[in-house]
Amino acid sequence: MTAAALIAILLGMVLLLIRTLLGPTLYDRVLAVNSFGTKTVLALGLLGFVMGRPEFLDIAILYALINFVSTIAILKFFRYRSFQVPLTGRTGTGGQGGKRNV
Amino acid sequence: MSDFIANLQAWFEVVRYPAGAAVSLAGALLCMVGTIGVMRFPDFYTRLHAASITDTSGATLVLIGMALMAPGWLIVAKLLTIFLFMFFTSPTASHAVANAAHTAGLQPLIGPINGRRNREEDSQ
Amino acid sequence: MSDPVQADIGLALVNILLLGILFVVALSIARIRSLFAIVMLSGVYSLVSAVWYVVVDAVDVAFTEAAVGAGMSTVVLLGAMLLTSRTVKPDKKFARLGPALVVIATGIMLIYASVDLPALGDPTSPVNTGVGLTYLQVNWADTGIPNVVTSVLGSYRGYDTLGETSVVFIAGLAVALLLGFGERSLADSIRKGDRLPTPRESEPAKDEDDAS
Amino acid sequence: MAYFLGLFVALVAFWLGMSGHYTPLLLCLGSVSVALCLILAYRLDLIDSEGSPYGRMLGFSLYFPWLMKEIIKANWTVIQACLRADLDIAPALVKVKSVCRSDLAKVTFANSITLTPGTVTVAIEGDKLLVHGLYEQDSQPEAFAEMDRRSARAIDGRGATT
Repeated sequence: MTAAALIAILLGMVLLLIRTLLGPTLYDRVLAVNSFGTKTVLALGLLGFVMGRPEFLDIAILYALINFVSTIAILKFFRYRSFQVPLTGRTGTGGQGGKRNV
Repeated sequence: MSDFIANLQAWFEVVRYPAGAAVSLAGALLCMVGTIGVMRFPDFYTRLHAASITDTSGATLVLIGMALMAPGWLIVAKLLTIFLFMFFTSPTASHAVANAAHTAGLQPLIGPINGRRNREEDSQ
Repeated sequence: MSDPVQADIGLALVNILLLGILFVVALSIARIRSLFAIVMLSGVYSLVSAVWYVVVDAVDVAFTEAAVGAGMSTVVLLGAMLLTSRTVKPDKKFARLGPALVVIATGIMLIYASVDLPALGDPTSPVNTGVGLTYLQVNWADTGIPNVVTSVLGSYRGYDTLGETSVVFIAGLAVALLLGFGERSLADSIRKGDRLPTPRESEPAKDEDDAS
Repeated sequence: MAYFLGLFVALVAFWLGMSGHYTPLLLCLGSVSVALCLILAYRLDLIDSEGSPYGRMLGFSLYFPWLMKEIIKANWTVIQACLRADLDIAPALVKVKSVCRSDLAKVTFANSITLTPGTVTVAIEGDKLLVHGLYEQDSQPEAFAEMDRRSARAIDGRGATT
């Protein structure tokens, strides 16, 4: 049954892969890859249990960390075209976006 | 009384593998539901909502299932670390993606969408 | 645990799925024109390949792949993207024929060679009978480190590892210096306390044609 | 100093929880790594109320179960939306005014909104949040009032809401 759960997660990864390929916008891809990373963390954990060696969870922790950092790095890159901009000390995260009326 | 507790422990030992596997499977199926939503929904912002199912209920259920199957407390501690980390970072990542898309001027679809995709431009 | 036969079928299915995903991703990386999609897909590739390394019991490699492939290389590739255009030029129709032939020939040779490989975890294979077994036996008494690979890298081959690490560090430093990671004037203007430049409005939200 | 101690305890707990091997040599290596982390955190100016937020632990632990309940309720709605055949959704963008005062309370509120499926905080400006919701009727500003009040109480303390 654990293996079935693992396979269900892998099938979900396949679906997300299709979304990554289709796009259509850049942000869809970032979203899909971020979600893919979350699923990879879960898959790694389950894999440890399927193989009877749950000590492998360390890698899952590492992935949870790296997934977050790389998502933020990608978005920062696309917003400022640079990695050198500090993220703190800005006024308001919304930029001019908040002014847009609904 | 201690007899009862010992019985309870024995029962828990028997039941925790199947129960953990079942909970994991349920979480994995929820993850799949989330990805089906990511495939089906019409625009980026709505897809974000579908993806957050995976991050919250799907991941939580899978981690609970793994904790039920865990052979020792160390594993449970690691699972708890993963849970806490996901709990704090996944909304931040979602917000970062949404904010980046919004700042770049990606307009969301607004208003009822019933099968056919009628696009209503928001009044800017 | 569920019974071993069931677990074996499950693992076989997992193997097939993972390798299938890897194949599709690699094929898409070769076909897609949008560079950003390629960077994202290479991140996906290293995620999946790390999972597969865990399946074949190479946990240390998976750890490295996680840190370098999914984290660092994505960032470095994005930095490289900054210096070039956003899409690949479409190439001539038969320009890929030669490389494709080379790749197919290499693949056939590798598959032919893989027939002679010992089975996974075979106790009579040369890897498991020679000096490797000795290290497994004396490792704990010698170093007291529970992970054998760590003890070999950090203790038996300590100077070697030090040299390797220095080389990798210098290479990373050189890449960072070459790429610059962004426009210097931008970083300077922020350091001086000017207001942040607004994100480019002209930037199209859709990335260009990647249908292929 | 209290923050320093808090961070120290957290790091030690993390190391012990991750390791599982408690020989003298490894414990020495672990304490060296903890000390390195503390020095790094000090050099990066991270040892402050946000680096080790244990003062709010109580308020947050009261807020957490309520948030979980909300997340489960919202999950059910979105799961139905994902699986329904006719894709019956009505996305909306709304502006929500928050009563939270400190930055941390605002972050808690915004993250709670994002964490509940079906609503995502798109932007924060001052005390106004721009929220994208999957259903128009579920994402009116009134719907977030209770979450706002509770996160303000959890982080800013009891005197924050009047």
